[in-house]
Amino acid sequence: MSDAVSSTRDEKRGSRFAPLAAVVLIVLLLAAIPLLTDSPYLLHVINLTFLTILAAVSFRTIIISGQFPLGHAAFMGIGAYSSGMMAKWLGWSPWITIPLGTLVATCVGIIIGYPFSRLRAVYYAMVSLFFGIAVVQIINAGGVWSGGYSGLTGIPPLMGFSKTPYYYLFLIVTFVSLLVLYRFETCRVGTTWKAVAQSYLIASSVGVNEAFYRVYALAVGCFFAGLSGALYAHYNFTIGTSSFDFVATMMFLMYGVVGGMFSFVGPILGTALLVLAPEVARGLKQYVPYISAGILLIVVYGMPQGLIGLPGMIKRLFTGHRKDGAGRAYHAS
Amino acid sequence: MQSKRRLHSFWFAVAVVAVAFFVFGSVASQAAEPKKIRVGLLVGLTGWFSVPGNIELAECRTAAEMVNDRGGITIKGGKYMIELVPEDMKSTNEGTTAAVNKLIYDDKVQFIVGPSAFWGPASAPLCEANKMINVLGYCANTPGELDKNTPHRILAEDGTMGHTYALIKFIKKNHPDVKSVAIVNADDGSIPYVKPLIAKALQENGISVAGDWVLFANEMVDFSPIASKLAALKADAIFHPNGIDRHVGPILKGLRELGDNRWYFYAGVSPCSNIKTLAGAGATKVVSLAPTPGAPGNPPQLEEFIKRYFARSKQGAALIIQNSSATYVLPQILQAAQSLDANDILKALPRMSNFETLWGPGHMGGERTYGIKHAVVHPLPSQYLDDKGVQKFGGWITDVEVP
Amino acid sequence: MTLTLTVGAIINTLFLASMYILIALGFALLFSIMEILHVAHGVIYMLGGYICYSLSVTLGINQWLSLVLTVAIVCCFGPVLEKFFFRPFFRDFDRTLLVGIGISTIIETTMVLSKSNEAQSLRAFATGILKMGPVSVSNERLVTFLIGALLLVAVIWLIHGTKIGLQMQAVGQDLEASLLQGINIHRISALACVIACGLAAVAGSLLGAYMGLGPFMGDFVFQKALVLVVLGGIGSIGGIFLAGLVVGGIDAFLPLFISGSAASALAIGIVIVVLLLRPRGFFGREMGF
Amino acid sequence: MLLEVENLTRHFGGLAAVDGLSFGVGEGEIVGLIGPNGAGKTTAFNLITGILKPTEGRLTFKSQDVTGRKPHQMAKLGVGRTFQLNPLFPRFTVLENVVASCHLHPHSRSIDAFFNTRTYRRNEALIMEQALETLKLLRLEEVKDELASNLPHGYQKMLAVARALTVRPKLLLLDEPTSGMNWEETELTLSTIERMLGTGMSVLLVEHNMEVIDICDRVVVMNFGRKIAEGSVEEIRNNSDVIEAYLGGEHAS
Repeated sequence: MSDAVSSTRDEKRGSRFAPLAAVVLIVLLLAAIPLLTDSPYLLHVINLTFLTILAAVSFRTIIISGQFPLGHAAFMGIGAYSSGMMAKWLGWSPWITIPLGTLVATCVGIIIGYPFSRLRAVYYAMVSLFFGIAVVQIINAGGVWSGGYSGLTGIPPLMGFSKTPYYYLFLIVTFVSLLVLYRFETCRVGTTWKAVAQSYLIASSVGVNEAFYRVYALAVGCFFAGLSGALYAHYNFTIGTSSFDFVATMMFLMYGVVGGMFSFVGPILGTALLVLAPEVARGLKQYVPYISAGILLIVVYGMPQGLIGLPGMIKRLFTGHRKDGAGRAYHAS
Repeated sequence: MQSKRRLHSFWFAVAVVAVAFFVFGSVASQAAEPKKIRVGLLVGLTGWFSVPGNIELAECRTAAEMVNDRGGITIKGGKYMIELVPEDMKSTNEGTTAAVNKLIYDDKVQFIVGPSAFWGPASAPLCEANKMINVLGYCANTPGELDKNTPHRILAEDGTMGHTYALIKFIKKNHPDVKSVAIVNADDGSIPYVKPLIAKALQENGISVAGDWVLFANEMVDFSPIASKLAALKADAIFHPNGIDRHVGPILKGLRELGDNRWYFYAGVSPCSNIKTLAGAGATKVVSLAPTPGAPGNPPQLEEFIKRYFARSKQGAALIIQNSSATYVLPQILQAAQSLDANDILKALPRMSNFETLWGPGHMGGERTYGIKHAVVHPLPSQYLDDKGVQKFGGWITDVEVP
Repeated sequence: MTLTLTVGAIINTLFLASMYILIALGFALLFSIMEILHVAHGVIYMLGGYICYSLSVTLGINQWLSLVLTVAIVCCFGPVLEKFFFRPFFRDFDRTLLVGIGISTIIETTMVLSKSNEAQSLRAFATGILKMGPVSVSNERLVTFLIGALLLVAVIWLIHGTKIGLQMQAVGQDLEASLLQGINIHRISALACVIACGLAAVAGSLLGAYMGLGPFMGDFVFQKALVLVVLGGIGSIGGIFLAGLVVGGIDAFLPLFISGSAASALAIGIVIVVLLLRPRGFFGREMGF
Repeated sequence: MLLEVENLTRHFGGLAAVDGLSFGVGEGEIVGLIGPNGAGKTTAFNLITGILKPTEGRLTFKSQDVTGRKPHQMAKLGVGRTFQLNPLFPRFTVLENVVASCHLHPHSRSIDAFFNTRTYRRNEALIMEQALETLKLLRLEEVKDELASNLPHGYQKMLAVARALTVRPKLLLLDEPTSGMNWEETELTLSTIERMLGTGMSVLLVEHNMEVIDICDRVVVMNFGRKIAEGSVEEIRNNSDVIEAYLGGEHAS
């Protein structure tokens, strides 16, 4: 998890316009896709990818503050369920319930954040993992209101059944959210998070209220996780706890590590790959899990820095000399 | 930290695996042919429901193959074959929605069979929005699974209620002395909806419910508390409306351990042999609605289906005839309606009677239970373990009615 | 709440507690020694159950013998686990975690594909019912409980009574210091893996006979182990015993009063409350300020 | 007195790591806190900076009671410190270490930081200026782009001091600032510390090698968590208990 904390030089290197141009280009290309394709299914898959990217990047945001939120998917679930249930049972418009759901997720994050901010590193990870599992079990016990094991169904759609409007909504929401998260990471707030992550003792010795900054990061992460969950609920019309459980969080971690945890772009790449690969391989039916697991093991064993580090790694393979991956060693505080 | 050599061999291994997968992928995907009815199939091939899911996949292939080997179906003089398009619904609601999207928008299927068990509601919105006929293999009576708002759904196989009605008939016929039952069930989402229906059905047949329902969490691992609660209830027998063998077995075991020796009526289709495996010596006096191969009165199509299925599957394979039954019934319905158009079929549906199902002659019912007459009603077999734990055939329940 | 119910529930508590602790101990050992979140623990438990099944039912070997063989076989996984999955990522929490995920996904999927009937179970290790006044308990559960208790005593003796055990504790408390002391960290870790796998195998076989087998039978194991470790205080072996009794008691008594999944929700709620009051669990180590 | 420590006590389980420690640090004074290994010096530091809560006793800083304050609150009051182990942010460059440490002076609200307002930009520019200045002061400017963890030990200690200075401390606590330094590094550090005194800063420094003590105005000697002697360097040098303690201590360690 310490991989996420890297010297901010990575962002500063090179001209500032090349990346900017690339981003603009990519967004324009994405915006053009619905005009090029006539397959609603493709749009559906990309829509899900957008939401997953949002959640995965928010997961990394918490990690750079030195916390390892192994229960993160639960907050996506809290957002999804609270928004879905409000819309279904109170009959409110999704346009109102989605912000409310996001809010609920954030508040829960803050409430559990404070007591647990006293825990360090892996201890935090374990407790947070447990909390994730707990949330899932409690939702499962929700009976009629949450639909229990059968999941929550009949959630009012946000805007009809056509995929295209959702596509543009999600494109915009994801893009803006990513900008926000990127800004958080690169401005002083992010620097402070990284400082707290590396040594909470030193950070507090220079006047950083480290508990506050941990909860701060957690709140930001939970906000976007909740948002992604809430949107998901009203796009999918039906949700179940199985997609917010511990395995789902593991997925976020996978996306991050496969893409490269030390870079902001890493989780985005990883998500794109690991969400799309199984869809492409659908023909393999019951053998699909092998694909994801295979990719995961390949990256974990073969690429210390994930896909982002791939070019450098290949260069090192040929030139011979190899330098150590950014912070492979794990520090307890 | 791996050396360069290790990396090379490692990448080689990777390449081999990758190639293997893509070869497999090309084998796994089949191409379409003319004059075929593309029927999408939603089964959980991965996730926690994947073992039953894979069994169902094999079963459904068998059913489709049977229909095709008999020359397919004839509609307005034209001959049609069934082509199954299975998609994995990952044993989750989301997986189901994703798979339905794939089936409708990418595979361009004409009908959808499934999903199994309690994912029924998940496929409803998209199917309804696209006027896609969706044939269910099971119905647990959760809202949105089958009601007035889902006019494009057909329940081809009895759900919780169908089984319950049938089992009550069985009790009246074979155990007239049973006047009260204690009810145990998994606490899935359906309880609040089936509770009144089951209570009504029992009380119409002069059977009273002892105490409150004994509910257990789905993920429960140790059933002894449940067993002791059941044992404490004064009733002539135990009634289990909707469950799987992995629930029935341990509960039975716990009951017998407490010296409780009452009959256990289980309104499910898991065979007694499975229950015996799980409950060991405790497996006595339990009734299930599973078919018994080679039993007297088995319709020939059922016999043929079972024979074909066991021929293609591993030793000791289990039978879950739900989506496969739906796969078999759908063509019969199409033939009866003499049309592939959704509206014609829906118009013809209420009038259909005496069409063929795997279990014998079937007709439509269920307007009181589901609020819509889209439930296929058909005879059900029964089997039981006697007080020595010997498996016996319990006879066919021919007069099943789903009001 | 009659006497029968109460006594039954108490017996049940002991039974569950011994099983839960048996499951959680290996998990906790790996965590406190190597700081590894051993997600594959449940899968190893599942493999234990199935290996014992294929030995005793498929090959028809005497069940007790096959239990011993199973433990022997599964213990061999330990060093493999340590050398190929944990050592390459020494003290790298998230990569060991992901390797665990990958491995368990592959194994579980393979099991699913090899099964054509979910209902499989070992024969009971003991038959018959022991009746004492109002209470009746099956010998199977008694035997399971006894074996569990015996093993726990053995492991505790190993950890607290032997040199190797003391070395384990040392590594768990201060890695650098113990390296300076010349303790062979890899040997210790491998041993811990062996113990963890062995315990998982025993639990898998015993519970496989009691509750039946299934490719996903390991999931609840992982969850229970996690709850016990978190509740007992991460890094404290002793805390696990208390936590085991508490959780076992909750699981044995709550369903008697509360019906359905509300019981499991309340159980988890209790643990959450405890954690919010004592984030470090019962006997958690002092850390930070 | 700038800092007053009265009867400071901290128990770990049974044993008392610090036991009834009392002393004071005046304005512009250098006080040495010495003693053999395990005498409880670092624990005393952690108690003063709020990392540990004292079991008993009272802390007064700038004549207000600061017992049981959190570390970041102590820093706000103007107590800077260095750490003996892991003295810096390992994955930041030297410059980033100092910049990231400039949290209080000036402090920009995160809303400003997020929207990159004029105040924020001004603050950041100021911080960069200060940071480079401090690095120059400690002769670290030529390594400012090195990863901190790659620095030689002596430089790391320097950087730790630089980092501690960013809180504009009234009182600076240095935990073995010269351990692992070669001679000229030590020289430099000592001279720097002396230069700081010009700015009216007080220093409390932990040492267990007697050489460095010469710059101290007053020395407090601890052993087994208790104060065994206090006085000028000379007095301490020929205090029998101290010599005894040191010999014992050396034997022990």
